[in-house]
Amino acid sequence: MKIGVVTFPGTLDDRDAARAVRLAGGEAVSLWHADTNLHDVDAVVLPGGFSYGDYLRCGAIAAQAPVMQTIIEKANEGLPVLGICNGFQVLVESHLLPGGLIRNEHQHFICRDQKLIVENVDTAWTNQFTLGEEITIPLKNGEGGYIADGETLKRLEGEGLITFRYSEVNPNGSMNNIAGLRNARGNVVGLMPHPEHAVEPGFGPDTKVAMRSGVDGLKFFTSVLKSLVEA
Amino acid sequence: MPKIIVEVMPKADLLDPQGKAVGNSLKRAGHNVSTVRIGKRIELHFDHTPTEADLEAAKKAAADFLSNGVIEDVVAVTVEA
Amino acid sequence: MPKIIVEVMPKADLLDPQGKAVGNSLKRAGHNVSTVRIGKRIELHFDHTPTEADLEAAKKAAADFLSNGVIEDVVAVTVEA
Amino acid sequence: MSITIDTTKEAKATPDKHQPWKELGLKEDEYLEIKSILGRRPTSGELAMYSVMWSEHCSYKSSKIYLRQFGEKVTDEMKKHLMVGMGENAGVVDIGEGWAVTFKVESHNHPSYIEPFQGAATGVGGIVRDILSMGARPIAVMDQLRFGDVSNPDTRRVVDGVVAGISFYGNCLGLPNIGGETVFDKVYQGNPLVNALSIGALRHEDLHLASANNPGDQVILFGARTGADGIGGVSVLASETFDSTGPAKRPAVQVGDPFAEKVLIECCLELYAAKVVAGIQDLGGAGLSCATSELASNGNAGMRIQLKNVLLRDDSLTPEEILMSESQERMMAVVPKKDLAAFEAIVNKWEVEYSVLGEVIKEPRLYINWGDEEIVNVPPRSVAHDGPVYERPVKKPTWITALNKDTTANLKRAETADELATQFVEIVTSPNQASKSWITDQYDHYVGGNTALAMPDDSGMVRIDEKSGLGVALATDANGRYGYLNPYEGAKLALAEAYRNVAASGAKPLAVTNCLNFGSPENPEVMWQFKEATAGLADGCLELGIPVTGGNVSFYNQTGDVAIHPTPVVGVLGVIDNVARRIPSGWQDQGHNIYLLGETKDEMDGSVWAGVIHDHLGGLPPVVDLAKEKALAEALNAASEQGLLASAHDLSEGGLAQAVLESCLRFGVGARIFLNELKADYAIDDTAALFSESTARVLVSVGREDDVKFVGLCEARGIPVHRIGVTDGTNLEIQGIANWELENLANAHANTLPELFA
Ligand SMILES: Nc1ncnc2c1ncn2[C@@H]1O[C@H](COP(=O)(O)OP(=O)(O)O)[C@@H](O)[C@H]1O
Ligand SMILES: [Mg+2]
Repeated sequence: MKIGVVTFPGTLDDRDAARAVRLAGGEAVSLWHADTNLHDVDAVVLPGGFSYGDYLRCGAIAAQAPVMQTIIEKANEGLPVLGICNGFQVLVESHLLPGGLIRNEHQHFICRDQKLIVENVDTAWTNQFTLGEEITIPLKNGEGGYIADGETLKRLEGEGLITFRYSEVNPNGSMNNIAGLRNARGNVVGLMPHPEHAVEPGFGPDTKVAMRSGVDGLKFFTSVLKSLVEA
Repeated sequence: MPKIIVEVMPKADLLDPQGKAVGNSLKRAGHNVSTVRIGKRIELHFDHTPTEADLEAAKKAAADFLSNGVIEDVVAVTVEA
Repeated sequence: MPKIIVEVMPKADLLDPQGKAVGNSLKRAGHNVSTVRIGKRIELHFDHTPTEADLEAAKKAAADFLSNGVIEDVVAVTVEA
Repeated sequence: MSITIDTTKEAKATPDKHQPWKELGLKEDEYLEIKSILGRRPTSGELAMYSVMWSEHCSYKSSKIYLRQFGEKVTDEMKKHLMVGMGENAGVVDIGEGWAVTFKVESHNHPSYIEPFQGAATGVGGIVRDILSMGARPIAVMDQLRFGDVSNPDTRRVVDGVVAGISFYGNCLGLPNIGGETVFDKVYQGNPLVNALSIGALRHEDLHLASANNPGDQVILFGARTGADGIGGVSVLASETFDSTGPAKRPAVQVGDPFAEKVLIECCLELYAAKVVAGIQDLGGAGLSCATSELASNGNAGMRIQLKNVLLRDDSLTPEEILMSESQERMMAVVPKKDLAAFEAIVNKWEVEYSVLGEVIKEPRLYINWGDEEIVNVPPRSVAHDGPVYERPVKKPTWITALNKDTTANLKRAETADELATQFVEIVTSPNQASKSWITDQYDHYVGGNTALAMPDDSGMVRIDEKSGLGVALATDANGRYGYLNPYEGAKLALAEAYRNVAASGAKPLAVTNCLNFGSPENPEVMWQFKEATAGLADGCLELGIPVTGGNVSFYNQTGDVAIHPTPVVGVLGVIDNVARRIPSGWQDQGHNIYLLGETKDEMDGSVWAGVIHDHLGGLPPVVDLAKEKALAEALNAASEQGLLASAHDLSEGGLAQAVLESCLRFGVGARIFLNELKADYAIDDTAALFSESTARVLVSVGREDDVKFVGLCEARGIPVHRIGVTDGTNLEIQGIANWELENLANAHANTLPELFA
């Protein structure tokens, strides 16, 4: 299974995302922002970083990139797409997911091991989790506050599109503790925290068992591989 | 040379954490403001005096790209001498 | 209710990385802008029609606190209806 | 607007024209020296070049004679791992398996006081370009910060801006921040210190040098466009005290664009991989003046440059301003003609702008034209390397004898358990001892996926090779209070602490970098401090057998006549064959034995206890014994290789009290501590047992099954070892003194900085 990992100028976590794909058993294919060709990948990851410096609005300039035009088209046809942090912002700016992400309420960048509740397991990227499961993956952002108007929030809640919620601490002032969303079809998922930083023992968050041994993020990638096999 | 100014503000009913933080500071310093909101002033410079067409193009860019309609409003697109 | 608008821009001599990135993006999309600069539009709202004193206070805050004189200029402080 | 150009022809024709050498920071004899080198008066462009390149910041004119000893006090054994030593942009150390690393720490102190956010941000940007210019991929950053007193309102402005600037630039570059230092002290009020360190990794064959030696090679400037940023920054900001009146019309600060730098990094790495770059140099202080003259001088060659080819952001720049501009995110490459097309393809791919400025020539002469007019015609060596060297007057301060006599002997010590417990809490929650997580949480330490250790552990550690697990550890330290009491010992103490931190994490110390922050070199007493500190550091490195590979000097950190404490920041790099065996700084499991390694003496002078409890600074700093540090490091290394250590945490500021608390808080595991045997064996009281800052000590926890082996290992090596407790529960109990719920201590420790600055 080939999973594309997009690199925009200013993308930072592309190598980490590719490593996560490999550790999950997939083949990582790097996709270039200026290329409209997706090279026959079966799914796409939009990794974290500061595409185009996050200038203007996070993800806004990247959303205009040639590669995104193809991804938007294919996502609407069902291609699994995961947007992590800056990738989530790109998805929102591309209108593949609703709402917006703004400056953290406390005005600072924050990097922490974040607890999340998995609220939805019927997506291409979350089917290996159990509903209500608490997971810990790193969060690191300056503009991760999720906002949407009342109507949109109501719809997200009503249709069960909220996929992850912050647990214990709301690190950035997100409305309704929203950490991640899915689209109606379940092929597109975006979240602020970084599953690709919790995939390899020794380099993830601390756990009760051992330092830096958390690998809760791996299931995002095994989920998509599973859904592709079954598709 | 005249330029085009695009002004973008966060939507009135949405959270503006930066404005809130600045507003609180101003209040602490004794200003009697009620609310502060912080948006963007985007200056588009040209090598020539901007034409009607440039203004039309700027208005379109303001709506499609320079602002995000989900969370922001374009409050003005004007030519400034 | 009228409000006070403070407009702050990066100093002309200094790099404005944000404006540069947005300018490049607009050029790629076919706009014929030469340079883009991005600053702030800060709206100060009051519970009353701002007075002369409020405007004076806003001008002072604009210079001392709302802008950083080392890298930014206050381009206008005005009352807007 | 027309610009009047001062040409070499004009210079010959008007030999007596008055020139503003003084305003540019040159001394009269320096100006005369320039005239004699050129055989005429310099053009204004040449004057600009010489003035920045001969400034203290670029020429090291006051420090050079002392820095030499870092290259002289070395053995062949020490040089064994050194691929590139001092003098290049950064030193390069062979770490085995075909890998090398390059690392360096640099100051951006003065700019960070004027404009904290941009000053700190561009400080990170500058040091990362230094690393990049060696051919390495930058892999991590660290920051060493000194701020004024927490109660001074200006401190908040500086703290907020500096931390946000480092966070913004480093995070945006995708470089994990793996550690640093944060100290508050009123001596830094008008002179905060913002030092930034970067480390990069490269394969041996990828080493690049800043040298142009092949005639015909093209000289290319690429990256950001040149603007009016920081013009005069080098001479005005970095070399003179603030009251000097420099040319103030142009901005004195630079604005950074980390996005542009990130793209530049990827672009350069692709250029290196394509082997199209014969020489490369970053543009930092002194901009083009520095890059052209250094590249040519290093290659014993010359250059012909057309200055009109420089891509500008602002057409109104004069040729002199272009030569001096410190616009960020620029690099200069020397590219063989045959590789030009390949070079262009790569920079175009990354949408990086470039222009060919000229070419390398055989004659060792730097010719710079502005259109048809020749505005610079100089020997590059005279600009870049043969600048003035001073042997400034040195005078041992008269006040130091009295200071050293004013010991802590007569300070009142706690008499009751309650008093001790109160002091304990007061110390561990004081701004310098409290948790730094309010700062470090603003830094990304995950990016890259190779961070094996970061704050709050003793050193930062990154994996270099994903297959073998080979990695490096880095720690930096400096204690200005010790440095003030005795600069020679102070420098050694900084070295010893950084060395101990690296050893405590399981790595083997290999090499040293430093950033020497001092007052004005024109003050003989400061010069004495500098002389002592450099001697201490060089002697210490020789004793430990690890070489200095590079560093940076920052003088003029003083307000009026008052200098900062001598603050020699020392960074130690270690290597570890597999990061999987790294050691955390806190206990992870219940029921482990806690051992204190090393000897505890009653050494309270200069300590945190003296500072926090008594607001006292006097006497002599703790004795440093590097042979003992070395033995301790070797024991830790052996124990770690045998997998005997569950945790290790060095003792430093705040002594045992601080180390015990931090070890508990790392994973939230409590402990019962007993001090009686320790006190009896060393004939010390509770105060000394808890708060003495004796060196060469480490606190470790060991699983019961490894106990005998571990104690045997220490005893065989002559390392004093005391069992002082056991990990247990969720309380910290110090028998006979106090019993705290860890959660309460954790909150108090964590809340100090947010309460001050959030
Ligand atoms: N400004 C900073 N940037 C990054 N890390 C920091 C900073 N200040 C402190 N730290 C980290 O916090 C931890 C505690 O710092 P400190 O008590 O000074 O360590 P030590 O005493 O071992 O030198 C260390 O891991 C250190 O690297
Ligand atoms: Mg330590």
